[in-house]
Amino acid sequence: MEHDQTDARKEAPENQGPGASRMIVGLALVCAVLFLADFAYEKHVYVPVESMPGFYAIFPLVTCLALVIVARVLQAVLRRPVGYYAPKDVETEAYPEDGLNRERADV
Amino acid sequence: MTAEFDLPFILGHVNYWLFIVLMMTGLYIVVAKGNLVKKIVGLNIFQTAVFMLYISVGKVSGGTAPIFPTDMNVDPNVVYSNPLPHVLILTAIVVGIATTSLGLALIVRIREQFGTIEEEGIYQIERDMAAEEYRLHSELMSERR
Amino acid sequence: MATEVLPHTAMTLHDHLPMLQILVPFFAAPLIVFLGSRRLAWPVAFAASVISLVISWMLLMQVIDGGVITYHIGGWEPPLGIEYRIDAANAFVLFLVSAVSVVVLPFAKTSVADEVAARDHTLFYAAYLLCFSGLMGVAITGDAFNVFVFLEISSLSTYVLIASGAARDKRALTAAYDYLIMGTIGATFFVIGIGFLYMATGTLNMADLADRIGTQGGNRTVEAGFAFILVGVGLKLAFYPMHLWLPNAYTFAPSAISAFLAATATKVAVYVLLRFTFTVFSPAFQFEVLTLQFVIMPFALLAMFAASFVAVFQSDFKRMLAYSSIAQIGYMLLGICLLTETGLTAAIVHLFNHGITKAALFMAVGAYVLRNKDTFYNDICGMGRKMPWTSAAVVISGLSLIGVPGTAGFVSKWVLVQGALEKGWWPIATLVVASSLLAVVYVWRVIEVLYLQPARSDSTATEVPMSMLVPIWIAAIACIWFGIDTDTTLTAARSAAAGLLGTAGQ
Amino acid sequence: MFDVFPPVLVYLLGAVLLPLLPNAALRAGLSLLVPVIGGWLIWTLPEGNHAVVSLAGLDLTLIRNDKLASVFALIFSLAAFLSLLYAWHVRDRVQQTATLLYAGSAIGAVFAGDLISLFLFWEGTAIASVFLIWARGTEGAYHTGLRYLLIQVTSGVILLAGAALYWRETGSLAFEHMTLGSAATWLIFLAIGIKCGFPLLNNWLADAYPVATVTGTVILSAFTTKLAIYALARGFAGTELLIWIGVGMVLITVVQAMIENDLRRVLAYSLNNQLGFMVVGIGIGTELALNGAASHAVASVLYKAVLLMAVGAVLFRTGTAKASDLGGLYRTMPLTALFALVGSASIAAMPLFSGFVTKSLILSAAQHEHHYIAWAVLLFGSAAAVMHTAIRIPYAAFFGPDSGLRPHEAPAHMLLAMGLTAAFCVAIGVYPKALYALLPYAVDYKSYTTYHVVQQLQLVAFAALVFAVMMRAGLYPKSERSIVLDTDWVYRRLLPRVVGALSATMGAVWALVASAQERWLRGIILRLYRTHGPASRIALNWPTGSMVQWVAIVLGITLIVTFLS
Repeated sequence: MEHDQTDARKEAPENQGPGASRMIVGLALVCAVLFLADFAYEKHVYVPVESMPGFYAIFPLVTCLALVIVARVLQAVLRRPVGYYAPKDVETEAYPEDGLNRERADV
Repeated sequence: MTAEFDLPFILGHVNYWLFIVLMMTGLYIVVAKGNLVKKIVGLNIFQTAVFMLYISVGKVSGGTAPIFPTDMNVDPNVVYSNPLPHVLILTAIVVGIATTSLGLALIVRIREQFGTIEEEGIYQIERDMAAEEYRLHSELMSERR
Repeated sequence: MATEVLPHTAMTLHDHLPMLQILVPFFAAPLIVFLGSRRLAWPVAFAASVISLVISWMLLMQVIDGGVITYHIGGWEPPLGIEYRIDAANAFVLFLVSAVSVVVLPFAKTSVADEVAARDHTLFYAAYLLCFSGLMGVAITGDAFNVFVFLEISSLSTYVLIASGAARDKRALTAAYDYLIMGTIGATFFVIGIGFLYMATGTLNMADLADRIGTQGGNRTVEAGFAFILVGVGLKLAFYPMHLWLPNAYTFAPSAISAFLAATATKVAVYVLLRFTFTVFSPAFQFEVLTLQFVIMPFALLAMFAASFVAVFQSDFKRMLAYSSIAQIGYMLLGICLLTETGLTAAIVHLFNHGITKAALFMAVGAYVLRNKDTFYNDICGMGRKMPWTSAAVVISGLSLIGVPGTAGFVSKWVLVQGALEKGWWPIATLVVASSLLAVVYVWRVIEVLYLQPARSDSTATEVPMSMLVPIWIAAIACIWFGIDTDTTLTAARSAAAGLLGTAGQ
Repeated sequence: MFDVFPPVLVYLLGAVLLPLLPNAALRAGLSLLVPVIGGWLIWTLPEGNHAVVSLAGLDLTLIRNDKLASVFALIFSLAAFLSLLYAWHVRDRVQQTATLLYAGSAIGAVFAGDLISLFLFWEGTAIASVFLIWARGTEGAYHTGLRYLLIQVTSGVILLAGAALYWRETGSLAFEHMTLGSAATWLIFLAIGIKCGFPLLNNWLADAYPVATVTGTVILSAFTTKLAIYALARGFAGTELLIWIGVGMVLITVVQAMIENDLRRVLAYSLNNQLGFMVVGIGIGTELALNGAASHAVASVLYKAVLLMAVGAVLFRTGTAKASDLGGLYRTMPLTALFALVGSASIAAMPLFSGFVTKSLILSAAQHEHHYIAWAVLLFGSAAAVMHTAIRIPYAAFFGPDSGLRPHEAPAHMLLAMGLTAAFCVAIGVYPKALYALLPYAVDYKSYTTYHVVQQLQLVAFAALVFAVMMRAGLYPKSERSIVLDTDWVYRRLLPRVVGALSATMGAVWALVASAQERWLRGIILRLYRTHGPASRIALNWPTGSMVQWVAIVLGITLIVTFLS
């Protein structure tokens, strides 16, 4: 199977600017603060598991990590070239120009 | 009603047997003959069978022609045949003649157009026309797709 | 009592309406021939149709509440004399036939000028009027043998009308010839059946026949008569598998004639079948019930599917419509076979609704023929843009043919399904719906050809003149009108069904 | 004729008038006026049953107005107005008319008091909406539209069959709450399920929505599925099965949304995902849960609209909506990016945005009723939505690695439409009472508790953290120029293949038969082919003789049957 990798490359780690690292650090700080906030007030829980400190932090962390892994595996399985359903498929056609209004801004 | 095959029953219904034989003959000709004129002839025989059926039904044993005496004094002892079926069949005969003439006229036109009055030949020509139309059609449609 | 027979005293012109209904078109036909003028032929025919329509409307209004008009020809009392007997059922048919004629004739003027050689026009319209009056006669008469006579009047002129399509395609001649052979055999079978009835009862008047058969019960002669009449009429109404004459006849006849015949001729034959199965014989007879349910119904179901399948595969619009007609006749027969008031109502309503739907479609075919010479799908592709009004009418009446809610076709199918459910015949109701899906396919093919495919590059087609568009649209709008205003048709059909089943006023 | 003026008539009249107007601006103006008048009519519509008409002996209730119906009708009117404003530039009469008919049918269906009128409008939405797909005008779009239409019309046919059975069982056609059990109710359930995107019945959604025109997708996203949600809430509230179906909807669409490349398809999956939340709410069936489902439907219409509008604007300016081809557009489309962020915040259920005050109703209801598994899955769905939609869409289109594209900002009318929609998202989040007042039941719920705010912030922040870290590490599924299979593969690839293989086998058998010169068998097959096949023109020109034979056969059968009795 052939895949056009050229444009995926722009998402590669080395192509992301230095801002990305700083953003992640900032985000991690926010997360830490929010995690600690859990100890600062009283919860009124319905589900016992909610009373666990930082449940709403750990739960998405774990499940999202798992999801990313599952998604990567499934992507490898379900991915097909664009022309898979060709020729009578919209994926192989460009959007008709008369329905668009392409204008380039010069910066 | 006895369904046994006794002679009086068979002889007593002889008009029906004749009617059935004639009718079947006529239908057979329509089915079996390829010549258009012969088919019309078969149709005529078929219709004639029906005329005979009607007329024989109107006959009353020992009855005379259903004509009133001029003085209108009808003798109650005289038996008359039933005139109504005859009248009906007069109409049917007229219809039959009209059908025959129209059929023959059509055959004349068919002969002019197709050059034959044999069913086989005509259907061959029609089949060719249909095949040609079909070919033209499918070519054009596939070109378009 | 609603079925009271009005005393017969024909004193005024108004009392002679039943006779005039037939005589006006019947005498207009020779008038056209004697005038011999090509210009006058059409106006005379149209005037006669309009007068017929007015008369049939007046008659319908008199009997719609379940009344009966009897008219004695020449003052001879029935059962000896010939009687015209009008109740809701045949008044409905009379109105349908004359209305279709009034709508089709303006259309025919341009269409016929295009498809039939000019020197034949006077005779063409004369034959048309004969056919018209024959159909009216079949519907109006109360005498069994008279039905045969009128049937033959209409049939003979129909053969001529179909053959007049020879100017466009010579196969019209063989189509007419085949129809002549088949039609004559059918009519002769019908006469044989009547002969048997006459032998058994000694009368030809339908009401009288019904009386006597009812009192003396069925015997072999009556049963044979029934079988012959059923098959004879079945041939006329293109009852599957005796439909083989129909596709060619409708395909090669001039378009106006296809429209007129599809909307009226088979419908009148259905009416004759109704009249004989329900008035002359009655469903009280076991043999009739058996025959309807074990012979007619399987064939009707077969027609709904087999003919629809053939229609799906057709590549000629006109021929596709012919096959669809055969399938639709299956619905009407199915309604009759239910032997209930709802079933009969469905059959009669479908008779009317399908009549207007097919009239619209065949007239649209005529419009395409006028502009494209032929109606193969490759001839009419892209016409959605070139002939927008005609094509829009095709879409509307196509929806009605499918039976989409809001159109006339839906009403009759709905009532038919209701009728089947009332009897608890589940599978039948399912089959009706399933066969409608086939209609979706063949109608969709046409719509796809008309709208989603580009026109041929050499196509110069333009919209047809108003004189053709207006009749097409009258029929198309009628499809919508009677889909929304369901009361008019349903009331008339219910009253006709009640009259036929003898349950009026109960 | 009617005791009240049915709002659907305004749309129908508009749809009739609109094509007659010669001027495009006039048409667009009229199309904007219609939802305004329609909305006002709905607002002033008295409660209860109105406009009862008789069709073929059945009484149809065109209007059954209560709070459940009116809240959906109102959001439909609003959505129609906003998306038509967004579509101001569209000059195509077909799209404009189809939009009015589509919105009108959806509103008509919401007010339908009986199953037959529901069916009529149900099919109305199907038929009107397909033109928005076909309007793209490419062959691929045509085929997608056909698939979409087939499935939608099938849903209607199933509904009609269910209605007929229901009428037979109960003698009533009223569309009221029903209990699963009989064939009738299962059929109706199935029909709604197709439109609602139940698992395995949802393949049409992601197949068709991204194919429509720039404006068409925005319009499509608002009506069909939310109509199905309304029908479920009306007919099957409290059906326990729905909880598991909803859970399935959340789970089955999550991965697809993560790895899909076409951003409009991502949003279609995400829409389907959010529908799962509403279906769970309906399955729970308490007042709180139903309020949650209805309010989340309202919020979802709005935030999904603003996201699709933003992606649509990108498509409009760049000609693509593929994640692999986009990125960094915030430089030249700052306002569009801002509005997309508002939509993202809403779907992520950030405090002060609409999702926060609606989603929590459903989650709380699941907790109250002790449906812990459902609750956990919904919580997971919320976190996943943060990743696959709320962050991925802005990242891929506007903020991620630069694609080099420098398109102009979206046109003014699009910005206005997006701005208004975004404003509604914020307004609902800031002042939820206004929305709560419209809900079917009285609301006694406080969204803004410390606990709730903190937990939601935690959820969003940690999900975002996972996204950022994974993306930085190159572990997040990459956006590539490829497609991702879904269950529509079965009928788009498998079935044609199977049929192809079958016909090839048949062909081989045929060749075998032909070469064996088995003349009689060949004759039968030939005749079968000819009677129904495309060449039947040839075969069906029967000679008169065989026609007469048929007549004789039928006469024989008739005589035998007649005599046998």
